[in-house]
Amino acid sequence: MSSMLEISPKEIEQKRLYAEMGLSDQEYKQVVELLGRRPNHTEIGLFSVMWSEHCSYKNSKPLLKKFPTEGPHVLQGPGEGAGVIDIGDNQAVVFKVESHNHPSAVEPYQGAATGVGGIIRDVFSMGARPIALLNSLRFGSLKHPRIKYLFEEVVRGIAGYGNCVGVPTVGGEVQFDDSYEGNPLVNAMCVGLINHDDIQKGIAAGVGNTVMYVGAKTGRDGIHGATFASEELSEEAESRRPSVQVGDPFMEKLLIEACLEVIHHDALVGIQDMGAAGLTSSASEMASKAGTGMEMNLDHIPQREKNMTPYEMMLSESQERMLLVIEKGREREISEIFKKYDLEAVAVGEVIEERRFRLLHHGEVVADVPVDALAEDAPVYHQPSSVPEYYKEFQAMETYQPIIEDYEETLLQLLQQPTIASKEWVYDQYDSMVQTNTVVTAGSDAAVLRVRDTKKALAMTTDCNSRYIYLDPETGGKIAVAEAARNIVCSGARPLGLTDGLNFGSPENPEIFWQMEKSVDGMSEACKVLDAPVISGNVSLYNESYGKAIYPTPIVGMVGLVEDTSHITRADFRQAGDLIYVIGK
Amino acid sequence: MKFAVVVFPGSNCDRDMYHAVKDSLNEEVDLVWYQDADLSEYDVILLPGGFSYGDYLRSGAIASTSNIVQQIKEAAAQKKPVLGVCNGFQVLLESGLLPGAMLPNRDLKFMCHHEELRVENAETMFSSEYQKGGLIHLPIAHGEGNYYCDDATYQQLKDNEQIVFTYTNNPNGSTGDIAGIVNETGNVLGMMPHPERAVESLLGNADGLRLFQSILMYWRNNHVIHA
Amino acid sequence: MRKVKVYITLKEGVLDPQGKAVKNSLNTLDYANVNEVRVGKYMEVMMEDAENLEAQVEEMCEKLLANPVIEDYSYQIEEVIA
Amino acid sequence: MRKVKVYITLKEGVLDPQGKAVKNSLNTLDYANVNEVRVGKYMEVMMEDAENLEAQVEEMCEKLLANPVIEDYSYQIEEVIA
Ligand SMILES: Nc1ncnc2c1ncn2[C@@H]1O[C@H](COP(=O)(O)OP(=O)(O)O)[C@@H](O)[C@H]1O
Repeated sequence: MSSMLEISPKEIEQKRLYAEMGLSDQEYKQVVELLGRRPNHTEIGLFSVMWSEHCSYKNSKPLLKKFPTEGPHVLQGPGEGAGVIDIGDNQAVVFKVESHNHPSAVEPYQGAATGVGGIIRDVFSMGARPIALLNSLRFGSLKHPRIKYLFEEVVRGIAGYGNCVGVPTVGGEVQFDDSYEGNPLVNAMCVGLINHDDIQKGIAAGVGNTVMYVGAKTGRDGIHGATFASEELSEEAESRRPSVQVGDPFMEKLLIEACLEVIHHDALVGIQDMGAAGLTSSASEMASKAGTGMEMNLDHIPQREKNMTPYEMMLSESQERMLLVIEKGREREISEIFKKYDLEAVAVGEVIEERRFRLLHHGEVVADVPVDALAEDAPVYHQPSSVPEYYKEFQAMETYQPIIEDYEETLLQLLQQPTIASKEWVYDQYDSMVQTNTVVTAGSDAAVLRVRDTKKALAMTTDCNSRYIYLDPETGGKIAVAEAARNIVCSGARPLGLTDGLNFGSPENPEIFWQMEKSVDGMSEACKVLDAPVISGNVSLYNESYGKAIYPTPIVGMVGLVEDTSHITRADFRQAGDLIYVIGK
Repeated sequence: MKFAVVVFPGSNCDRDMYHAVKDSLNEEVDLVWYQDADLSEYDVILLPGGFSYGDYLRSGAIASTSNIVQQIKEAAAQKKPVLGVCNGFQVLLESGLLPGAMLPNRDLKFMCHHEELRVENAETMFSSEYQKGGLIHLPIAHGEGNYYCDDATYQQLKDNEQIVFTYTNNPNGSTGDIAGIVNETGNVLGMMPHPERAVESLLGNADGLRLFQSILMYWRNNHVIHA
Repeated sequence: MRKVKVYITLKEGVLDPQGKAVKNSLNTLDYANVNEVRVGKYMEVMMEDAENLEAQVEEMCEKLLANPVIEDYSYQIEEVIA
Repeated sequence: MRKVKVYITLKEGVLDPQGKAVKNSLNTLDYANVNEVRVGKYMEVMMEDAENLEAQVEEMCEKLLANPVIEDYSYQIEEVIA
């Protein structure tokens, strides 16, 4: 084992250093049992990120099981980089939503930008060309200069990244409410288009095959980002915040083009992006899924900074990096493709038969753990849940009927609410037309993009009214899904499925867990009734500041299929003389 | 007749330009990667929009130092039509094929929407299918489209009728409301608005198609005469 | 009147994609001896002298001119003879 | 090894929308004594020493780092002890 001047396994235990990394005493014990010995510093680092909520879904797994995830058109449900749904003609649509709440609270421009970058990688690592971006944003009141700054910079960051990589941002939503004052929400969704035969999986199959690293070099960015994302924003957390990850959309654009070329190469076995928990999660998940193991030599990892330790390399969240598994002996063919784009693909390891995750550094083994221990054996918690006091109070209230005296005045006041007012200021900053497929852009119920060379089009929207969900999570959850479906249908499409971004406070608070449970129940119910399976999603917990949780905010990102572009309908009135109908109660 | 769309690392409107020529104009077109290009076999050179080299340093600056720019200059010297749109315009400015420079938009924000333009000169090889003084709509999508040149250059542009398009409602602060200019010989056009995004009524606007048709007309006329 | 020259640089360890692109471009242009480029901002602020001008400049840098999460700053104050 | 500090400023007469925005923000933040702000670039180029280093740096500035239509540049060369 490593003789480096690192904290010893014994010290980690005695000083409870694992706690600083986000592991509980119980979890630490479990790690010791799994290994049959005390973990060293690198190893405990691996566990701390892989067992964080962000990577393991340890608190939300029992809830996610409730979602309907299957359907005749579902080609890939939750579990891979993004979900995939068949749209006929050998084509499929790929989509997923991802949160970047905590990084955006700290550095809004880069936080939002790298959020967009991450979700795009999830989609093209499936082999799909990213064709559209949407987002869902929540902030406190714009009266505070800090919030105004966060809002402006988040929008600028989304624009800065999306515009540069050339994926149109076609829709989204923004809501302002005091509950988000200390903890804004930044969720980004990416939609991609793929041919069935091109669907890739993140697997490290074939013993002896080569593991290759491509993209940006590894720096000390965002170390413990995944654990940070699974923690409350307190001043203490603030002072331990990881060094900010800076996005490089130019690098991402090169990666998109190069990777989409590489997926057609038969030497490619598996591909995955290095998202949260970077090398650790991508490598161990790829091996775990394939039923293999992996050995990596960290000396070969391209490094941006001097003297990086194994711990730092494995936990770095540097952006714009991909991990590939290539048939042994064919590395050259792959690196030639990357070279055209000025990218260097480097061999960093090998798929091994033994189901272990083994890391070498300067000729020594610095970590050697069972792969599944990282990717599969994280504990699962069934948190206690209890009905909140506020809910009981509200339920006991008489229904309130507002009395409106001056309709015009009330309407004007409503339209001035930032949440209701026009969002043109936001979406004018997004290139919504690049790729020239955008038929209906932001400003309507759902965005609609035609599928080139076919009669088909795709409609897409993000929705969630968190006030409804706060007031009644179950009904609110249904409303969120139903609203998304209505937006899709209004545009001339049939809902295909959805992705969800579950943003909540601390699951360890029974009243919050209750909100999670109930809103998932409501959403699941609506999904079943509407025949819209959940094919991907993201969970962001511990969205609290100063001990107060945000409103429960399970964002729905839905995609629908328009069978013929002549069916596309828009929100605006088309011409004088047309009749206006009101449908529904 | 054959069009080349020059692709730099970071170009992102290259395919849009390609489809506009291939599917809407129905002419032959290739995407040409900046490194392995031989432009001599092409009749028209198109520089697409996007963020070449991430628009780092200044938009278009790094692309303008690449070797292919020499070939673009040769094509321009041979009087072949050269069209630079958005980032392509920025590359033409940075490489000195067109006068002036780009500054960040007046209000410092990226903007993407349709703008009304006035056709100032309908006698160029890029604008003959429009009418002088005619109003058209084209999409813009840029953060650095605030065209700048000094007074003497501006006077020259006016005197030589090099200003092809102006904004009727200047969105970005450009000198003289300039949206697009040609070089003195009239065969190099740079413009910030995107004609290639406006070639199909399905996407809401086909005003840009006539720009491509103008190039086609010009080429046909020339080739009938010299054939 | 004072001319305050403010230099803003990215903190060490923070990725500088712009600097990297400029470096690569310089290398391609045959300046093989360029090893690293970091791109920052340079601002010239013309301001009336004030008591505690230094403190004021520091405050301006912290609050607005630099982003303390990713950037460092330094400055020089010069006298300007009108 | 040399550290070349390159300062790029907008030419006089060229409008600086960014500088104006910064100035306005500073005034709003109660720095009433700020009269003008100009925003430029500051680059640090680490390079191996060469014969004619100065000439090389000038060339780099002219060719790439600055755009002579709108920008001026100046630079300082410092020795770096490794
Ligand atoms: N953050 C955003 N990004 C892109 N488009 C947005 C964003 N916020 C709102 N929009 C667009 O503005 C329009 C109005 O949004 P919103 O006020 O939420 O209306 P609705 O409640 O009808 O969906 C929608 O078309 C939406 O796509």
